[in-house]
Amino acid sequence: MMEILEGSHAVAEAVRLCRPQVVSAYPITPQTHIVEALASMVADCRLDAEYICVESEFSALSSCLGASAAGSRVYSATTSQGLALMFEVCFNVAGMRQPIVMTIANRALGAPLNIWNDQQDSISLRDAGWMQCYAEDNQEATDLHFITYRVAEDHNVLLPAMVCFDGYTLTHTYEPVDLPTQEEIDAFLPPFKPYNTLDAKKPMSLGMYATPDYYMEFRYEIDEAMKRAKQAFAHAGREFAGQFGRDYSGLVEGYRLEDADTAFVAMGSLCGTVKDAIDEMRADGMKVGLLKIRTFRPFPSAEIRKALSGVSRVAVLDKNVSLGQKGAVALEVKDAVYGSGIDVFDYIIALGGRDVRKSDIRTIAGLAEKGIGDQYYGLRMEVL
Amino acid sequence: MALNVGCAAAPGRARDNRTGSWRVFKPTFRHETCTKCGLCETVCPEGCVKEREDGYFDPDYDYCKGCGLCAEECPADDIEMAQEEK
Amino acid sequence: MAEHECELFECGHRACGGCGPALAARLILKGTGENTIVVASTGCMEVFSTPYPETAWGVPWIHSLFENAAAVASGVEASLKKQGRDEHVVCICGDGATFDIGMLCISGAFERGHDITYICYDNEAYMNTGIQRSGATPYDADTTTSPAGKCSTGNKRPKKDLPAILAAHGASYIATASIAYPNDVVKKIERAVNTPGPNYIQIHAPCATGWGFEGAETMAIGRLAVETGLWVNYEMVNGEVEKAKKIVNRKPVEEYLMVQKRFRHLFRPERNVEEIAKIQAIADRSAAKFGIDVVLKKPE
Amino acid sequence: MQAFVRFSDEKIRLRSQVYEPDYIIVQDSTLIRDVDVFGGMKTGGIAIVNTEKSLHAAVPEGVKLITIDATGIALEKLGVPITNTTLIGAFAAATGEISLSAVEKALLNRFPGKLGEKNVAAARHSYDLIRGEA
Repeated sequence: MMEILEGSHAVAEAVRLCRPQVVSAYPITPQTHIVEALASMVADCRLDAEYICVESEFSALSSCLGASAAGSRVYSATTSQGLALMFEVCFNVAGMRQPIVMTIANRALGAPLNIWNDQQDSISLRDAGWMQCYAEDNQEATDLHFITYRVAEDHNVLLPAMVCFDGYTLTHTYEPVDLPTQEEIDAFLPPFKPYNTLDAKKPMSLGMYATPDYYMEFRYEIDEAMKRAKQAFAHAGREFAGQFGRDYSGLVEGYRLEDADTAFVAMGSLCGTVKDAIDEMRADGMKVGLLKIRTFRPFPSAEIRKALSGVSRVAVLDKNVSLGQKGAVALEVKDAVYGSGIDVFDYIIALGGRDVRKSDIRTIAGLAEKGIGDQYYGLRMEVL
Repeated sequence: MALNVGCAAAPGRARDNRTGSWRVFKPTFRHETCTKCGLCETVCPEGCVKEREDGYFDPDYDYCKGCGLCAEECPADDIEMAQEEK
Repeated sequence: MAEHECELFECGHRACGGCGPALAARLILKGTGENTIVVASTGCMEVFSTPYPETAWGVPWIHSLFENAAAVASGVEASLKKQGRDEHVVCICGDGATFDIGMLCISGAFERGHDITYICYDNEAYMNTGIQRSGATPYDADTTTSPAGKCSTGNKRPKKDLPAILAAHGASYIATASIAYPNDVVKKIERAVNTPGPNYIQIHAPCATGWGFEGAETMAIGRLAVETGLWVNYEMVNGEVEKAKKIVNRKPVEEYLMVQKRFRHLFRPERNVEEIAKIQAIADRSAAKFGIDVVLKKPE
Repeated sequence: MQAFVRFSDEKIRLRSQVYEPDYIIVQDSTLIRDVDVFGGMKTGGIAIVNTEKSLHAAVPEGVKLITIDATGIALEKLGVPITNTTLIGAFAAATGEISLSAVEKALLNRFPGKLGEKNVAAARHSYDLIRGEA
């Protein structure tokens, strides 16, 4: 049913439809509306789950780990500092192969303290062993929860997943969202079947330690599972498209890339603005297009190389920066197209909620054409 | 899969590690003054002291580390520690 | 139950000979029985009992991190509740994980009232990393981070009163125990797992390696701690001390201190009368607080 | 505090702030002194300002200025000086972009029960007031 909902509430409804049995989260701006909505659903018996009102994000994810290991489908949500506080648990959840789904309402990391959007928080956790997908709008943010639960719980994958959507830009924006019915989601997402679980009838030790004789092999196994997640994503996306008509089977998605000279690469809500800018530039005869990366982990290198094969240059819009280097997305895109002769220019953009307009995208296209890149875009030189 | 997903394992394999090889001093349960009180079984950190059918106790030398706690605690002074001959 | 006594915590673990915590693990599982899920913190016990793939645990066991056992247990308990399952959820953690780094998670779990039993095996320092002081290290103990030296008599602060902190959280059952009194440990564990809500047991578990004595002396050292009043075995129900183990003719603390390397500096090069008196005062205060003294008249 | 709304029958992809608004609603007229609230407005635009006094603000050429005592109406109809729903009624009347019935439906959806009815009354009152003046 099509409804006009705040992004956070749309995500909360999606989570409800996934029937998590344990929800554990800690409030933090701009994620709070999601967990408030879930808490009130539990209070109103609209969601049959245990809601653990924890004392920190660290305990939120720790208790999710315990609940998942004991055999429940679990959910959490956080952002920014909260995600940073979970850092240690994030690695642990992935290493213990618990298929937890967690929403990230992307927000900048301090200092300086800033509650607005960029993607530094989740990007900083890129090596933790979590799948990461980025939503362009609230429909996608909603749908990706159904898909990631399926992929995460697939016994060929068994990895946790972050569904990332931009703080405020999406979390606090009301827009139409088509919400599936419970019957439809029950048909798409089967009940959780744990792999190794805590059960007195069948005792197992989970989370043992591994000596140098075993550790590397375990990390290799996680890496392989992450690679298998690519097919699982594509497969679940195709089935979802068959059932609901919205297609997320591509780990990347091209927009007007045919015959494009300059391709933008972006993740998340910025893609919408870029698409509008591209339409205007195309009307002016400029050959520009967009490659949207939906899953940053697993990273779709081959898909990116293929999608960008015809372009002369790539302008990556990074809402993050690996300080002392470049933006993380640009570095990985460079790796993906290495040897192709395509120029990859990086633009650090929109940190801490700095607004991006269509005219900015046009300016960046111009810079890329002149070969000017690998820089911050939109710095206020007057305050430096 | 050869490796168990998530570094998990079923019980039983700890016994693969025969800690008896650590032993320097070996306890001998003499069964002379023994009152079959079972304290040796209770206090063994290895859990390797077992009751026999006749009610006396014996250590499992595959696992006994030779700490001597049983000998020290034995109220009947019936357990003797002596350097292991290897 | 007898046939499971060895099976639940197996031979073949890698603890030092005469290990107090290893004995504690055996006693704990005797108390909980097999219908139990253990949540462990990082620490000595975790490391000596679970090198992949050799687990010593015959009950379901999970380890996540150093400081989050209480939070993981909260999740396990919530999940069991949702599924209508009845296993006991028991945390087994060292004093570093409990007194120091895990306090946030413990406070949260106790305040939320999860039905878990949290057991701290207290060997009074970080043994796994090589004997560094924790909030459970006693006054004047020599550890690698509270070394005795020319200008130091060892650890500068007395042991944190964790039972009181958790009593303030509203825990319905709290007990202290010592591996030197094995039946008492088992009884208290049984009572804790059968008492609803978050409960806490702190087990004194002497560490031969960390404290500096022979492994054969583990029980004897544990007994001396109790007999000198430096460790008191008591139970608290709803915040009130219900029962404390009485001590007949309490021994001077020196008898406990002088047999451990961690207190050797109090006796060499000469007896440090002043510091020993301070430790005696700690024992005396504790004895008075819990009313444990029974003085029998010596025959004339 | 600024908030932006875009509405269209087509899918809206643009996520930037609105720099050239067709319409602007000013909830607190004291802002006009310090902030260029009418910046970016063009001919044909409408500015709706909440004020109980008559206002002589310098709006850009071709921009129509409408004032309404939304605080007074909100106090009367809702009992609290929260003016959002009152100003939506005024917006519907002044611009004709959305119908009063759509506003009423949305308000009843957002605030079920008695509160919804009070808000509908506030929106309808301002709607009628602006329509009467138009």
